[in-house]
This record gives sequence, C-alpha cells and structure tokens, in this order.
Amino acid sequence: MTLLSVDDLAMQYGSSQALFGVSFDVAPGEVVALMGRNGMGKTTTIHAICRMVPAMSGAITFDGQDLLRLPSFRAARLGLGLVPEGRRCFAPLTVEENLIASARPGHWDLARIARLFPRLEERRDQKAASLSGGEQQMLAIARALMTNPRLLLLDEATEGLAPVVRQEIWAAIATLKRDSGLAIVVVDKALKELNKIADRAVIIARGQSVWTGRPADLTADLADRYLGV
Amino acid sequence: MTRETYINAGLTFVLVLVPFWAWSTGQAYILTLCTKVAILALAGVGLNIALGLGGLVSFGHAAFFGIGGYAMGILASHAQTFDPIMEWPILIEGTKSMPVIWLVAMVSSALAALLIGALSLRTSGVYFIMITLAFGQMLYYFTIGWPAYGGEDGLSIYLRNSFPGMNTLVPVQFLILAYGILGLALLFSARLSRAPFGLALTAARQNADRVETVGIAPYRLRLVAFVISGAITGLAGALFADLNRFISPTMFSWHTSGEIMIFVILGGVGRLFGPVAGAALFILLEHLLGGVSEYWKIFLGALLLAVVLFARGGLIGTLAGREVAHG
Amino acid sequence: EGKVKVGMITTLSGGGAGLGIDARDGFMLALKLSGSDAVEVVIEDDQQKPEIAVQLADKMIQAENVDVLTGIIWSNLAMAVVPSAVAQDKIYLSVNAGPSALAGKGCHPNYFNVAWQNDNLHEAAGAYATKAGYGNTFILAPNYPAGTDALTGFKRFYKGDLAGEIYTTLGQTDYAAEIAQIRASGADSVFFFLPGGMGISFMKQYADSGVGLPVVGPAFSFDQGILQAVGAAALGVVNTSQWGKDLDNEANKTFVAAFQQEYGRLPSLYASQGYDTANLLLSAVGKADIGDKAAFRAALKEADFASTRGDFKFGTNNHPVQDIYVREVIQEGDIFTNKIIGVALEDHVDAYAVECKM
Amino acid sequence: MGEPLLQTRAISKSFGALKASSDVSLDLRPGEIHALIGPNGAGKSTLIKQIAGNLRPDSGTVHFLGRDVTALDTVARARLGLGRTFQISALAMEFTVLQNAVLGALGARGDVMRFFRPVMKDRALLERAQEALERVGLQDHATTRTAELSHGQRRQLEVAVALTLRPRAFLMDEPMAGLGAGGSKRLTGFLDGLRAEAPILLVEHDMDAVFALADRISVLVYGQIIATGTAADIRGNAEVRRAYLGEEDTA
Amino acid sequence: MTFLLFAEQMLNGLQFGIMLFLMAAGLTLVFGVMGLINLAHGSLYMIGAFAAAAVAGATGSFVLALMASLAAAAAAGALIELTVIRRLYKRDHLDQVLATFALILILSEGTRWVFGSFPLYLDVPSYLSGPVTLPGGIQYPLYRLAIILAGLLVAGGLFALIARTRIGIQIRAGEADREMIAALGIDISRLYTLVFALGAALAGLAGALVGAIQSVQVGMGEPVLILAFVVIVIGGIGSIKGALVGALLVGMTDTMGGVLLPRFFALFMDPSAATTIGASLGSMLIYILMAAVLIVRPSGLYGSA
Ligand SMILES: Nc1ncnc2c1ncn2[C@@H]1O[C@H](COP(=O)(O)OP(=O)(O)OP(=O)(O)O)[C@@H](O)[C@H]1O
Ligand SMILES: Nc1ncnc2c1ncn2[C@@H]1O[C@H](COP(=O)(O)OP(=O)(O)OP(=O)(O)O)[C@@H](O)[C@H]1O
Ligand SMILES: [Mg+2]
Ligand SMILES: [Mg+2]
Repeated sequence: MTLLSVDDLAMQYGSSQALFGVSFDVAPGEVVALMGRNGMGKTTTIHAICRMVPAMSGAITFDGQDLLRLPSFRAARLGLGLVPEGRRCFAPLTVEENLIASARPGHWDLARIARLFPRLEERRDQKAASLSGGEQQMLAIARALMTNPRLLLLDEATEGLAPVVRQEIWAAIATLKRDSGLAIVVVDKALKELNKIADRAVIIARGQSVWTGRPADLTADLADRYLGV
Repeated sequence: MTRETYINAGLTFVLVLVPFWAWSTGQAYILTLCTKVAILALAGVGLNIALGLGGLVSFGHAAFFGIGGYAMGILASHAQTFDPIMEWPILIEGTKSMPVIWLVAMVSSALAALLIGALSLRTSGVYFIMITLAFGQMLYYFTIGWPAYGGEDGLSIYLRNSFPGMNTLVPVQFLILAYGILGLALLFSARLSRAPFGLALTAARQNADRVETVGIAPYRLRLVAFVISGAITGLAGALFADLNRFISPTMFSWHTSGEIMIFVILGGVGRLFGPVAGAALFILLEHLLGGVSEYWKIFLGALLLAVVLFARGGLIGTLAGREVAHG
Repeated sequence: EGKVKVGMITTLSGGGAGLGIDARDGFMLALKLSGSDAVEVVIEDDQQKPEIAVQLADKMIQAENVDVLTGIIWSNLAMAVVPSAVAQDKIYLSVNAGPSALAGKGCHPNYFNVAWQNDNLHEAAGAYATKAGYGNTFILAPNYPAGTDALTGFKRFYKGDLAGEIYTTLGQTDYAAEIAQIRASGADSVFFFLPGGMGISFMKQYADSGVGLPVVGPAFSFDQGILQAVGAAALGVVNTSQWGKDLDNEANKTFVAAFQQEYGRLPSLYASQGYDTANLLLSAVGKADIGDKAAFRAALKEADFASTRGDFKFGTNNHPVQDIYVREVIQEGDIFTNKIIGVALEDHVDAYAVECKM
Repeated sequence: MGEPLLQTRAISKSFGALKASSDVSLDLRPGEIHALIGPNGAGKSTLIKQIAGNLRPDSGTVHFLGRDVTALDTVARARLGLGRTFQISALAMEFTVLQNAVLGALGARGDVMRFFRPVMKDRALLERAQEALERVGLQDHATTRTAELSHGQRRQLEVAVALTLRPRAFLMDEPMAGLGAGGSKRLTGFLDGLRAEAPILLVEHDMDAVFALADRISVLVYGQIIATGTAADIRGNAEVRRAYLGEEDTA
Repeated sequence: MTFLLFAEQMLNGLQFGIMLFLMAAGLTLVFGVMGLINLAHGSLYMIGAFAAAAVAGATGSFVLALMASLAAAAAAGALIELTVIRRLYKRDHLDQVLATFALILILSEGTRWVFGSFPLYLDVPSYLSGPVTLPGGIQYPLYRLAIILAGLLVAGGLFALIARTRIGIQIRAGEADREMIAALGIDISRLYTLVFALGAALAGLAGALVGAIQSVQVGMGEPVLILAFVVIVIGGIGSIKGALVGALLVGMTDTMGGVLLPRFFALFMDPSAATTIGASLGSMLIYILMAAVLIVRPSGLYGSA
C-alpha cells in the first residue's frame, strides 16, 4: 500500500519548466530521501505535493485522494506536514503563537514539543523574527509536528542546527518512524545521517527522477555523478 | 528592442498624432486635453522615480504639485499687480516668465521634498505613506486658511505666463512646451534608471541590507530620489497652474496625491511610460464618460477595477509582460 | 437666427451633487415651460473641483462654442472660471455663488449674478438678529473665505455684542467642543454658517445638547434639500433667504407647482435660482441677438422677467437688488419646510457695489 | 601571523534578561580563517551584527584596521573593507545575478551618485562582477533573475557579491547553509584559497567544513567564549562535545 | 476658561476620541491586522449609515436600523472580498490602492443612484436623546455617553478576538505568510472573507451610530477614512490598544487644540487674527501630531518595528 504516490510530475514556473517527470511512492511509515544537487527540483517537487505551485501534468495521490484537485489547505488537512526550505516562521507571532496557529489534535502537543526542543520552551513568548537561525528552524519543525501529520515533508530541515541538535532530531525521527508509523519525505545534505535513516532514496536531476533505490545501493559513481560527492 | 520599447514608441506616436490631427482640424479643446495629459503625466513621472524606482509610496506628492502651482501663482499674481513679493531684506518681484517660474517651482518643491523626505524617510512602509500624507494635509489646511492668495477660493491668473519666442496662449504652442518638458523628463528618468544611482536605488527598494553591506547608504539614495521626484512633480504643478490659469488648495488635497498615484499604478509602476499611459487612459475615460450619465463615475470605477483585476502590472506591464527591468 | 448656446457647468456627482442637480432642474424646467427652442444647453459635471471646472469651461468655449456660461454652485469654482470666461467675451450668469471679488473691483459687464452676493443672506441675518433684540450672539463659520465673509457680513448689520466668534475646520463633523463653548459663553442667540453636511451635523448635535438658545442662519443650512435630513432638530430655526416656496406671486406659484409636478419633490432655493436664471436668459433672447453682445447685455440688465422672488432688478454691478426675507422652519405633515415670517432687508444692495467701476 | 586586523574588546549585549554577548573578546589575524561555533542561540549572529555595525554593543569596542569603529555604522564599516554574507540570503531578488554583482562592484568603487551613464555598460564594473561570478561558479547564470535561483545558488551569489568588494576581512554567517554536499565541498575549497586574500571570520554549523578550514576555532556558549584553539584542541574539549558537537566526530 | 468648561472639553475630547476609535475599528482589523489597504472603508461606513437611515425611516426602530447597518455593510464587505479583494492579497499594496479607489467611485455613486443626491434623515432615538447631568454639573448628551460605551465594547471585543483567540493568531499568521499558513491546513481564504466582512460590519455600525448625530450623505466616509488611517498609524499598525490610544490622543488634540489655540494666540494678537490663525493651526494639528509621533517613533506608539 502506498500513502503518497507521485507519478510523472511536470511543472513550470512561468515559461521555464522546472520538473520534467518525477515519480516515486511513499508507503506508510517509510522514510524517503530526495537527493540531488542544488537547483535540480527537490523543493519544487515538495511544493507541488503541498499544492503551493500548480502542476502541469502527472498525478499526485495521497491516501487514495487525488491531490491535484485540492487547494493547499485541504491537502494539508489530509495529513501533510511541511517544514519548508528557509523556515518561513510567522515573524510577528510569538513562538507559542506560531505553534498553536495551525495545530491539530493528536500525539504532538506543546508539552511534547517542549521536551523535544527545550530551547523553544525558553523562548516561548519571543517574536519569531528575533529568534536565532537555529531556533527558527526548530520552530518550523515543531510547527509542522503540531499539525500531527501522517506524512512529514522536511526540506533542509536541519540546516543551520548545531550538530548535537541535529542528532537529536534524527533520533526523534527514527523514534517517530518506529512508534507512530509517520511517513517522511526528506531533503537534506547530510548524507551520512540520511543513509542511516532513509528506507529509500530518490535522486532528482534536472527535474527528473533518475534513480530510486536503497541508500546502501547508492554507488560512489552515482553519488559523484548526481550529488557531486 | 524589447516589447516595452515598441509599446512606448506606439504610445508616443499616438500622443503626437492626436494633437496633430486636432490641430489640423482646428479642435482646440483636444489640444488642451492633450496638454493636460502631458502635464499630469509629468507629475506621474516625478512620482514614479520615488515610487517605482525607490519603492517610496508617497501619498503626499500633492504637496510638491501644490508648491509648484503656488510658486507660479504667487510670482504671477505679484507681477500682475506690480507689487513686489518682498522688499526687505532684498527686493523680490513677481514675474510672468515661465522659465523663471519653473526654476522657482522646482527649487522650492525640491527644498520642501528635502525637508519632508529627511523627516519621513525615518519611517518606512505604510508609515511612510501616512507621514507623507500628513505633510500634504498640513499644507492643504494651511493654504485654505491663508487669505493672502485667495484661501480656499484660490487665485486666478488672468493671462498665461510667457515663454521667450512663443505665444503660450495659443493652445498648440503651450502643448509643444508641455510635450517638450515631458519628453525631457522621460529622457532623464530613463537615463536615471539605468545609471549607477538607479541601480542602487532599485536595489535599496528590494533589499536595504544588501545595499548597506556593499557600502552604500540607502537613506541618502532615497532622499536624493525623493528630492528629484518632488522637483519634477513641482514643475508639473507650475505647468498645471498655467494650463488652468488658476491655483487653489485642491492642488494640495489628498485626492490630488491619490490621482497622481493612480496614474502611475494604472500605467504600470516603475515603467518608464507608465505615468503617460495611466494619465492618458484616465483622462480619456473621464472625458468620454463625463457626458454619458449623471452616474458616470460608476462606469469609471468599473473600468479601473477591470484594469487592476485583469491587467497585472498596469497597462504597460500587461502589454509588455514581465521583463527584467533594467538591463 | 437668434439661437443661444448655453454651457452649464455644475456639480452632478459626489456629496455636493444635490445643489447642482436642483439648479439644473430649475433651469431646465423654465426652458421647458417657455416652450421656446431658442436656447440650447450643454451640461457637464464639475465634480466640485475647480480644476475640472476650468477645463470644462475651456471645452465649452473652445469645442462647443457656447455663448453663455452658467451653472456653477461654489464660490471657489466660480473664481476659477468666471474671470477668464468673461475676459473671452462670454456672458456668465451665476445661478449661485457671488464671491465679493466679482461684485466689487472685479466686476465685469459680462458677469450677471442672478442669486445674491455671498454676504447678502448673512447681512440679513445680522439685521434680523438686531431687530429681534438679540444683544449677545455667538457666531461661528468654517475657516475659509466664504466663512470669514459670512461672519463679516453678519457683523455688518448686527448691532449687539458678540458672545464669541469661532472658526471651525472645513468639513468638520463633530461640534461638541463648539457647543460647550456656546453653553458657557452666556450668549442669548447663535448665528452659524455651516453649509451642507456640516450644518446638518451641527444642528442635530446642538438640538441634542439641550443648550436651546435661539438660532439664526442663512438659508443654506435650512433649505429644502437638507431639511429632511436635519428633521425636528431644525424646527423653529429662523433663517434668511431671498426666496421661499410660499412667496405670494404668480411666477412662484407656477414654479413651485410645475417643479413638484415635474420632479416629484419640493423645489429648493437653488432650483428657484436656476429657474430665474433661465427666465432671465429667455427674456434677453427675445429682445436682442447674441451676436450683438452690447445689445444682449443691455437686454439682460433690464431683467425683464417674472422672478419667483417677486421684484427683481440688477444694481450697478449686475448683482441683484432685492428683498431678503426671514423664514422659519415648520412642519407640514411629514415634510419639514420653511414659512416666510417677515422681511429682513428691503431692496438690499450689496456692500461691494460701490467699488465696481463699470 | 601578524597584528590582528579585526578585534572585539569585551563586547556585551543584552536583550532584556538574555545576555547574547558577554565580555566577548575575539580577533581575526591576517591570512587566517577563524571559525566561530556554538549552540543555536548562543549569540554568534548577534556578535557578527555588532562587528558589522547593525547592532550597537551595550559595552565594549570593535577595532578594524587599527581603528576604533564602534561608532561607525554598517555603511562606513563596509566602506572600510568589511565584507559580509548573511545567514538568510539578502539579495535584490528582481535583479539578474549579474546586476547583483555589479551592485557590489559599484559599492566598492563608491560613486553611486551618478545619474546619466548606463551602469550595465560600465566595463570596469562588469569585469569585476563577472570575475566574482566566475570564482563562485555562477558565470552561466549571469542573466538569470535572482528570484529564480535555487536556494543554494543564492548562497553562492551572496559570496560573489562579497567578493566584488575585495574586502580586507570577511564576515560569513553560515555560508554553507543550504548548499548540497557537493556544493559545500566546492565552497570549502574556495574559502581555503580565499584566506590568502583576506582573513575570514566564519560562523558555521557544518563541522566537516569547520574542521577542514579553521586555523583557530572559538566556541561561544550563552554569549561567552568558552574555548579557543585549533581543530584538535576543540575536538578534544569535553565541554564542547557536550554542549555542541555531540557524537558528531565519533565517525 | 472656567474649570467646568475645561472639564467638559476634556470630556468632549475623550468622547471624540472614542468616536474616532469606533470609526477606525473596522479599519484596524482590515488594515492593521490583515494588512490590506482598503480605501473603500469609508464607503462601507457610508453604506451602514444609509442602510440604517432607510430602515429607521421605514420601521421607526433604531435597534432594527443598527442591525440593518451591520447586515448591509457585512454583506457588501463579503461581496467585495469575494469578487475583488481576494484577488489582491498576493499583489502589491499599490494594486489594492487602485482597486479600492475604484470601489469608492462605484459605491459612492451607486449609493447616490439608489438613495438620491440629498442627505438622509437618521436621528437619535428618543430614549437616548437629550442631555443628562453628570457629577460636577456638566450637562452631557446621553447619546454621546452611549457612543463611548459602544466604542469601549468594540475595543474590548476586538482585543479579545485578535490577541486572545486562535482565529486572531491565524489571521496574523496569514498576514505574515499566506501561502505558508494555507500549506499548514488553514482555510485562510474563508477566514479572510469573514474578517473582511466583520471589519465592514464594524464600519457600518460606526456609520449608523455616528450618522445619527452627523449628516448621512454621499461622501460622508471620506473624511472618516483619512482620520481612521491617522488614528491607526499613530497607535501602530496591528495593535488594537494602539488604535484606542491613538484615537484618544487625536480626539484630545483636536478638541483641546481647537479650543485652546485661539485663546493662546489672543494673548499677543488681536482677537480676530487670533481666531483665524488659531483655527488654521487647529485644523493642521492632528497631522502635525501624526508626523511628530512617527518621527520620534517610526512605527507608531505600539507598533512593532
Ligand atoms: N519561483 C521560481 N521561478 C522560476 N524558477 C524557479 C523558481 N523557483 C525555482 N526555480 C527554478 O527551478 C529549479 C528547481 O529549483 P528548486 O528550488 O526546486 O531546487 P532544489 O533542488 O530544491 O535546489 P536547492 O538544493 O538549491 O534548494 C531551479 O533551476 C530554479 O532556478
Ligand atoms: N532583537 C532580539 N530580541 C530578543 N532576543 C533576541 C533578539 N535578537 C536575538 N535574540 C536572541 O538572542 C540569542 C542569540 O541569537 P543569535 O541570532 O545571535 O544566535 P546564533 O548564535 O546566531 O544562533 P544560530 O546558530 O541558531 O543562528 C537567541 O536566543 C535569540 O533568540
Ligand atoms: Mg531546495
Ligand atoms: Mg545565527
């Protein structure tokens, strides 16, 4: 059974096409890593899934529903939780307000978040605008968790976090995966950590999904060709 | 050449052709209308430097328009009655010479813009909109209650001022003057937007931090832009006063600021010919609809609404499409 | 041929439209009743903006080739249009607004005022206040030329003391502070000039404040068009006017009846002025050709028409010499209206006529 | 290594009850990369802002090129030769990539108040801008609108603009953030060469890069510098491991 | 000036301030919180007053009139949001200026088309008319006291809505990043329609309440529009508390300035010159106040930078 399926997705910004055919599936409780160099279309794919940019052709279904027919907020209510690239916290709101604005009931609540990110608890009445970069990143993750999603989309979610915090987050994700069956689509540059946690990797190059497989099968040759490492 | 260049050329062609046709068929009023378009477009060109390039949404450009108008009114009325404006400490007399009036109008509105700008630019965004509005309103109420030059009644200047070598009372000659000045202003504005100053100013609009870190002070850029902008709008005010041979506090009212802004938005913010297209369309509509019905403003409103909703980026923006502005 | 083309520039949109519409309707009614086709009218909306009025005047003169201009309601618009129009040898007939500058030094043979000089009704109010025995009046008006003229006009004929003199902001809508000052001033009466919505607001708030001193004002704040909006708050207020719908003369009876018949509402002061203006024009058209400006002017100056206000003649400065009446606001059924209760000034000549060299 | 080019002397800054910098003294010497690391919210960006002139310290002074610049604003410090990249990209988004670079070159030349000559035809400026773009590998994107760049490309442009200034010292706040693994590697190589031109004060959470590049590392925790030393010193510091590195380096 | 008069004028200033707040309340919501520049706010105010006058004329009931004003303005607001405003959130503020300017034209002239060119009658209901005597012997119109009460209620309600409820938080989040809040599952479009309609209803209510002691006529919304903007900006955009404080400050300044300035100038000038100069300066005073506040605090008294 698949939770999310993306099939031959194409998309353009104005007149320049950014996606030329991206396909992959995510099963419940599965962690899928999207990989690829800068500017290859990872973020665009995630935005298309969240209905923040319109798709040109192809199909996206989530839990049997055709996402392409839904507005962004309905798609989200089906259980998509987005941690966007560049954080996009609500700057004039306090930390707490950011968290409750879009919260939906479930496993994650303010108390659990406080345990995951003590730093946020300390700064709960501070405006998001004046948080440090890493604090904002924590807030963005916490905000998505507060919607209690079934599929979490993490776009560079650990960017700018201290190593120790990053490790905590990866650990938390591993726990989530094990305990709650949360599915995750993740974009991250920390290959080492991704390899540990991802069940599958999808490589996107020039707007196309060019390789899908277990991270362990990612050969040095492929990594060099598509990821530049 | 980009598509925008073609559109600008087409617009220029029409704006030259219409008066030519009106002149050859003896329709003086059409000439007056074209002159009005040119003068209001000039005010818009001024505003567009602050608004379009600098991102400074001034809701108080009526202040400069009015100062330009009153510069004309004060100088010309004193010349009319032969009593000097001031005898002590220096003798200042009125004048009916357009070049002198223009100079005074530009200098005084530039000074006002320097003062208003220096204070207003401490704020930004909506606060800037409102503080500029405040300065405009102060001048508005001041002139209403200032009896020396007619107060709310305004002041008539019976004869149009003179320009060496021309008979400005002949509509076509005054039109040529207005077109000439508008042309110069457009040329200046085009050069300005491509010059180093224009690049830095537009960058400051998009991201002030960026400009600061390359060692350029955004405040100074904006102030200079605001002063240039005010001076051009002031010149338009002087010409407008001469077109009507009349000045009044309505030149200072927020409606005037609003209208100048509407010209710019309607035509396309930051587009070289935006104010020209906007003023031409607005005045054309006003002229055509005015006789249709007592409720003609409903139609005007509906048309304007249609433009905002369906023509993104104003007229020029829609026709020319999105292009990298300065390249 | 004998045809005359008239350009009417008046306010037909926005908040001040009621006045322009009444003046226009009165004017057009007279033309219709006359059955004459000697007068052709072009009408344009000035939006109550002086610049627009100037441009419309240009249009009328340059494109429409009109012989006569008329219709302007507001003094500031008249100041913008009239001087240059008469200088271009057009006849201007004022249906409303009589700024002092055009009555005195700036008078012109081509300019005829069929309404009044701006000060007239205020002068009459001053005369009435004196006659009524008020000795300590509180006066107020907006801070603009017509406002200062109003208070000057009032004081010219008022012999008592002033309990206070206030200039308000043009367009002000709340008068609590002024009313408090009136209450504290020990005045025995109030004179105010607050045209349009300002007057409505003031009267409602004044009535609600319970101050209760007698109020005198010019007709503008108590005219038919706005009385309904003021309602009972205006009852009993005394105001001065050169016209009233109950004036007992043939012309007026015809006018009031025909206006109600045609438009389904009671005529206002402005309608009567528009009506008189058209009749004045018609009288001249019958006598002289517009091609002969001097003869036409002479025909106008005779003012040989039946005015709704009874006797009507022009003074040396082409402004009316007329009686100014005192009216009181009353209620007739559901309708609030005015009743004439006396004459404030007879055969009144404005104060600026002596300065007019013509 | 010579006299320090850039120095903070006992800088303190509080936001309400929070001490974002307390008594921070730090220097940057010619030719070195000095990395500043520390937990999120430790006050690294706040310190950079005080050095760059966006924030005024509550007490303490900043010295640059032997001058006390505490009273100068950002613009003046930039003009003295302090180049900077932001933690969150700050670029003119409607401009082309080239225009952003030209802006930097223009700022460096310092003659903005020119109203007539077309700036995009100015040879000198263009050359300088092109050169900077080439160095970061953006030369093929010169005519792309900045808004259309991907996140990582914007980071590269950010560095390119700083390069056009030919600064005497660089402040870089997380330049690697958002760069893919390949991009980070390339940028690491690039910064390695750059230190010869001007020293770099580098804030970064990418430990591979920090350990590969830094001549010295300072660790900031709760607004205080708790350790300064070479990569080996810092790696071995138990306190730093606990507060910041975690298991990072066990691999 | 006697102490009694002085006290009464202070009260007038206070009352005028509250009235200004009432007029600005809807705008605070739409402009301050949603971040939409709505020049047509004054037109909604006018619609409320006209609806109230029409219903009061037909039924004689002031309460029904107030309800009609709320309903009419809310309906107009919702309609405007759905057809026009909705398309403008993503756009520049300037497009909003042009569109809502066009709406002013349509709404003003449309109202004139429906109701005619003459002012309408709307009066204080008999149970609220006339003065009452306050402690200290000040005679004060009952209706104005009612307006003060209404203003304070609206202020309290708005404050609770915006600062205390989740809806308020979502609205503010939407203003900061509309796309993002939608991507987190909030139907921001419907929320905005509701908020806009609520803002419109408040404008309509103010139009009806204030219209009863002012003139109900086409164009009545314009001076209100500018005043309301002034009030909100002085207080700091987005802050309900700021709007209230701004309104009181403007009300006090305008009232006391108009009263005291002529007296002040009379100390060293002849009386008639003093009244004119005093009055001129008086009408500029609130703009001077606004400029001064913004120069000292560039984002208003309670605005966040
Ligand atoms: N708003 C936009 N308008 C036009 N083109 C865009 C826009 N956003 C992205 N692009 C282009 O689409 C392509 C894919 O961008 P995307 O942001 O999806 O890349 P990415 O894989 O997430 O890269 P990175 O790792 O740098 O974040 C890029 O070439 C970029 O230039
Ligand atoms: N204007 C402000 N008002 C209140 N607190 C602030 C302000 N600016 C920063 N802070 C707080 O100061 C602390 C230091 O912030 P800073 O941005 O310097 O951290 P940082 O070390 O750069 O962290 P990161 O690595 O996460 O970017 C943070 O806790 C932040 O929330
Ligand atoms: Mg990306
Ligand atoms: Mg930081």
